[in-house]
Amino acid sequence: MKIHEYQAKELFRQAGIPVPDGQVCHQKEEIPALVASLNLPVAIKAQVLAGGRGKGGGVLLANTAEEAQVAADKILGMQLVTLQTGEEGTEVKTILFEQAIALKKELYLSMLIDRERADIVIIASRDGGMDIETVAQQTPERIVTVHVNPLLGLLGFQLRKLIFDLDLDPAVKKPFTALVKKLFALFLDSDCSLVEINPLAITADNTIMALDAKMEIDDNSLFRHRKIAATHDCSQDDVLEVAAAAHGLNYIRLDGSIGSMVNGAGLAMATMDLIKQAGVEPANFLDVGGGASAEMVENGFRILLSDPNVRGIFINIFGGILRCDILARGVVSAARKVDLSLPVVVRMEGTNVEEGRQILAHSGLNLTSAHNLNHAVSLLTAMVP
Amino acid sequence: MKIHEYQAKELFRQAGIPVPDGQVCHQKEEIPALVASLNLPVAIKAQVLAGGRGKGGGVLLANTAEEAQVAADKILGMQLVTLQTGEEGTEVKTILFEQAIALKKELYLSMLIDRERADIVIIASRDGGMDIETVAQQTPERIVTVHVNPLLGLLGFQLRKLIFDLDLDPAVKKPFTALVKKLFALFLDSDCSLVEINPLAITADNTIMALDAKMEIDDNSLFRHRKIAATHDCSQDDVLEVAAAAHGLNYIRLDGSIGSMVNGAGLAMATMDLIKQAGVEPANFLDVGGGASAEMVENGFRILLSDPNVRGIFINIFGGILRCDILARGVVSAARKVDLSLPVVVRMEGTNVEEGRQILAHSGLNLTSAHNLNHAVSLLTAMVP
Amino acid sequence: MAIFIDNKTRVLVQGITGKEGQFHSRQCRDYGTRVVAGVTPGKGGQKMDGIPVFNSVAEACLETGANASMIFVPPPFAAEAILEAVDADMELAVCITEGIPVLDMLRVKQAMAGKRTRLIGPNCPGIISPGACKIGIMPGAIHLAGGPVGVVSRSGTLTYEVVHQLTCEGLGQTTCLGIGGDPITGTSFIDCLQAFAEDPETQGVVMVGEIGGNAEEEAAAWIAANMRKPVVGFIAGLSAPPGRRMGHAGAIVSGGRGTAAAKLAAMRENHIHVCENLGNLGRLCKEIFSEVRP
Amino acid sequence: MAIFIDNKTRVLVQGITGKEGQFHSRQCRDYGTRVVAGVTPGKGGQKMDGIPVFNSVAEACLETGANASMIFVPPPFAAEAILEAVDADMELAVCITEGIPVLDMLRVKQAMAGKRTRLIGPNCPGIISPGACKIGIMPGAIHLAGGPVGVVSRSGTLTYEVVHQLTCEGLGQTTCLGIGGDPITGTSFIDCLQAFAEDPETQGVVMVGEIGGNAEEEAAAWIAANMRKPVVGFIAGLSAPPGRRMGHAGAIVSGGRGTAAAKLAAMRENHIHVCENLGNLGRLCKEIFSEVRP
Repeated sequence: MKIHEYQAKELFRQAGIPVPDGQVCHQKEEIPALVASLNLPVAIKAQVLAGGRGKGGGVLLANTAEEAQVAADKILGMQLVTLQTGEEGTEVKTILFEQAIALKKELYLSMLIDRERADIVIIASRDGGMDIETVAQQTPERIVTVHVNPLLGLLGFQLRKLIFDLDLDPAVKKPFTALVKKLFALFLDSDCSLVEINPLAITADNTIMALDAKMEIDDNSLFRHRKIAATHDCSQDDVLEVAAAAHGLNYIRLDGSIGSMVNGAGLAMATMDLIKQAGVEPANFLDVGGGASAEMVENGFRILLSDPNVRGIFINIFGGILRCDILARGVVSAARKVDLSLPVVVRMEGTNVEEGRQILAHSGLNLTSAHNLNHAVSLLTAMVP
Repeated sequence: MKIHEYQAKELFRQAGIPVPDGQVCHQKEEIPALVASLNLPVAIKAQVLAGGRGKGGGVLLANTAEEAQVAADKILGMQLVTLQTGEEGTEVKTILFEQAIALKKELYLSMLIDRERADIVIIASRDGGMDIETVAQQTPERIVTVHVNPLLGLLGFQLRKLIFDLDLDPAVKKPFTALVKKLFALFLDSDCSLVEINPLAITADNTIMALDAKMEIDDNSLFRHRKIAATHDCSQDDVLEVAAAAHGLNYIRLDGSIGSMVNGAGLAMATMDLIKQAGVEPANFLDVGGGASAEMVENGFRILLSDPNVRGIFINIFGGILRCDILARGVVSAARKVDLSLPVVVRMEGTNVEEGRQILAHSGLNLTSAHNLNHAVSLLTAMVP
Repeated sequence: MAIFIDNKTRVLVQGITGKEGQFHSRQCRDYGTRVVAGVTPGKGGQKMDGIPVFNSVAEACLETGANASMIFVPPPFAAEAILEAVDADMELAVCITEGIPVLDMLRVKQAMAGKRTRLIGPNCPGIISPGACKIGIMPGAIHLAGGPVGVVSRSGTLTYEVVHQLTCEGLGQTTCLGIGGDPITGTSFIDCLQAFAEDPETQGVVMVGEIGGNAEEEAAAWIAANMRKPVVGFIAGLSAPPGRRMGHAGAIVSGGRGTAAAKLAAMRENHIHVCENLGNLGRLCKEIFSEVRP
Repeated sequence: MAIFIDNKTRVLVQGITGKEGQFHSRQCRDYGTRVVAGVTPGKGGQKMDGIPVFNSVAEACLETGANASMIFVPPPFAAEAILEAVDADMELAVCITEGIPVLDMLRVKQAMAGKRTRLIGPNCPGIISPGACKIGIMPGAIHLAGGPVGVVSRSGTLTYEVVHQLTCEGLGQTTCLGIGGDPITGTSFIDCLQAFAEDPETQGVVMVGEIGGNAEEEAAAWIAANMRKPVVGFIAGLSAPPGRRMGHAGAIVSGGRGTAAAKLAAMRENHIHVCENLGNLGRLCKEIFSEVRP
């Protein structure tokens, strides 16, 4: 789960990690009062979960109250387009006013899970403010990485490596060390999958301060972070994805025209790939889970039908233990309930597969049984002209 | 480093581990005022570092103020003899008045370092109040052990094992679990080599309480436990051992008549064994350290000569890198300084060993060179008739 | 022969009295697995369908000689359940549980270094040596005993699909296992490939990967250097958009890493027989593995 | 041949700029050890007697190809120094430091499970393969190169005594090492015995134990089961009183465990040649090892 910059900074503040003074604003009407109360100069920053805000015009600097008012008016409510949002962009519903900081150096610092080594990797660079992947490609020698065993925690030599390799000024060592320790503790305490500070500023008076804050919390850990989970901003998620999640369905919306409903994530991905191989584009990823009950199928139908781009549906259920006659009855009943009119290809596997096919064939609905995956692909190809 | 029961209980209190209300008393004059302030019944407990106090009469129970006064008068200042003190006993300089607790069950609980497995072992038994080694011999099935990896800490199944195997009443599970967790945290935080609660009481109202407290702190860790180190009660240590420690000498007083001064602990032990094999008894263990400077030798002499039982001295220095002529000069000069009159056998090894022997032989002092260990043994045998 | 489990494996089930635990314990036993014990703290002394239940794994092992554990413990407690199996020195722990926090699994993984226990999973369907032993939630009936194919996969139902096609082609399986869809898993592709390489009955392997991480790339390099048996590879997620977690916690393309295209390329470079079209997998295996049958 | 170190071993010294570190680095180099680097954080870029100093072990390894570390870091920082050597994937770390808190060493020992690095010590004199490499504080001159005897001990100067007697009898040594006097040590008697058993040049082993723990008992049992070369055993501390720590943190008889008598009994039961009198050790070895020389 991603959280907003201002939310991450609040967690930073609680953890003792220095951040600039800031004020959050959700409503246009609040702007004048806030602007009047600010120390200048001030940065006005769009609070969206997509990266690349700056290039999209989502971050502006104001030297006067007038400039701040104009900038805030412009950003709050704008449709912000970045590399990560797609063409339509995302609406800016919150902005952050933040005191601009006089800095003499910008660093990059992040922590994330290294799945191959099963540890936590700290990545730092002298080139703060730049995209880390660009730095990694162009000047890999300017990137420092340190691997931390979660059972041992951060060790002295690891902190020293960061300090030596970043070539930090001796005056900055202490505040830098303190910040890294606190950030690491926050990473563990909040079950982060990523924290990123870019830039991490060294100020004129050798303090150190997080000017930006990106934070992702491991979804699997949210049961022990109810407070953080409650801050989740659904407004920037796809409405269908939010609706699906409410039904416990794992759904991701895509751009194509063939919806799919599958049990199991791996098979669901493979099913999307099959749709593409049939010459059409998948409209979604949808994993209804191992069980595939009639209720799940019904909810799945509702989600798929809410997407106006969907022109046909492919149900691929590998039942295994599940009986196909029961599955088929569930599909038919669900299709009737949602008043399904789109063509549906059903591929199912499990006990009593023949009876299941009979039930679909005699349902009077636009349900076609596929005998196997290749048959399903040919049916899909035929489905959308 | 061992600490007193009352000191351990103070640490328990700070860690949130329940202990009975108690008052410490160092002076006879304080007894009446303390007795007047106590809730009765009360236990009066000698604060000595040796175990087995109860059997030696160091713990008495009083139901009335008069009884308390009598018991306190008796214990404070007594020469307490236990299995661990030797025949002369140890003087009781501090007593603890402690509220007697109504209990329905006594348990045993301890934590210590398991050197073979490199972890921390928790030992518990249903038979509180008994000597754990006796229980281990007679009814080993009533002892529960749990091994805790210090990197992982106490895990749920380990706590459950204690609870199930001790067959605890469900009402006691929560306070017991809380106590074990706190005790384990205290063990780690204070660098204990041992904590022992015997008995651990389950009171009538299902609370849990440490009635006794034994705690040993790893000597190597004292640099990070200055506060605890400062509470060390030297009054119960051998005066010579205290004096030796002040000089950085590793000295342990024994009962024999031949003192020894050796560089290195293993060789010092082996040297004691040689003295015994020579038919005489070692008066001490003394490791002057690898370096063996003239100053160290001089300090060593002073310690050895302070023991009136010592009738002869065996110096066994395996110099290796050290030059024997320098060592011999150091020994001679130190012997002169301390006005040494006892016979001394010197066995040394290193460069210039012959010159060293010449220096000893011409010193005019009662210093005899041994050519090797067997020669030294025969000289020792001859030394004390 | 098979890998990791066979008809001598004695299985206990952690969380046997839960809904899932009960259901799949029965399914496994009905398949022929020796399910000798269950563990549910506080329910020691009870029985579940005649299977004795214990308060701890250690006790269950001591009393029943169990050497493998199937874990159906809810996510908040699952990491500890694995550590309990490790502490009891089990040979094998198969953790079915989905949704364990990744930091918990980091700790488990680090704590298991140098220990005897092999962990399969978590978030996996389990492992089956057809006809001998099934520890997991896969449908037993789709499998065909007797080899010659080993199957290893990061997925659940996709594995069943693969196995089903093999069985339809008359290709039996030595052992099929899902290593799990999480970022951190106990057993890797390489661990399984190595075991299959050493298993005399296994003549070829199907390896089913998906987007995310670089386990497939590492496995491909290992295969090129070490594997003499043919390997058929499949990768799910060619059409998956970057930055989105495709159901499995581990199935995500991030920072340009973990794409299906890169994995397929690595497979091709390392002489793995890549299956482009899932519908043809069974037939492709038939061709390739038929050639090598003795 | 020798065990653990030979003339190809490339040594770095952690804490090279301290008093002890400087002195013994020189001594080791003068003995012929390839001392290729030193590490002192903050002194990277300097030289100590021509030996380049680095800020970190990883950097020193990268630049100099060091594969073994000698550690002279003060007790509060020594455990981390060992972990730094482990993190840099050193083959060997020899920790001389005395006085490391035992909880620090528990953590180090647990963290080293499954890692490549072998730790010798802490609180030990080090290891020497006479004529080839010395990593430690022992006097080099008392040793005699060429074998056939291996020496392993929990002690320092007592080891020198033993080696000296061997040399006086004309018995050379393959490798001599002190595993350390602390309760927790990286390398055990058994690790060394196993290595000596596999070393073709080593014809027999002297094992020097002392009171405390049960490492000698375990080693004796291992010897009976696995060792075909003769072993001479000595135990220090027969006259030591229980409950007192005899200098070494690990040398203490507590709760009736760890007595010299029990250790000697275990040695005798397991066909180890027990030396009763330290003065006769060299002669005893001469008798026993002369018989087995090829």
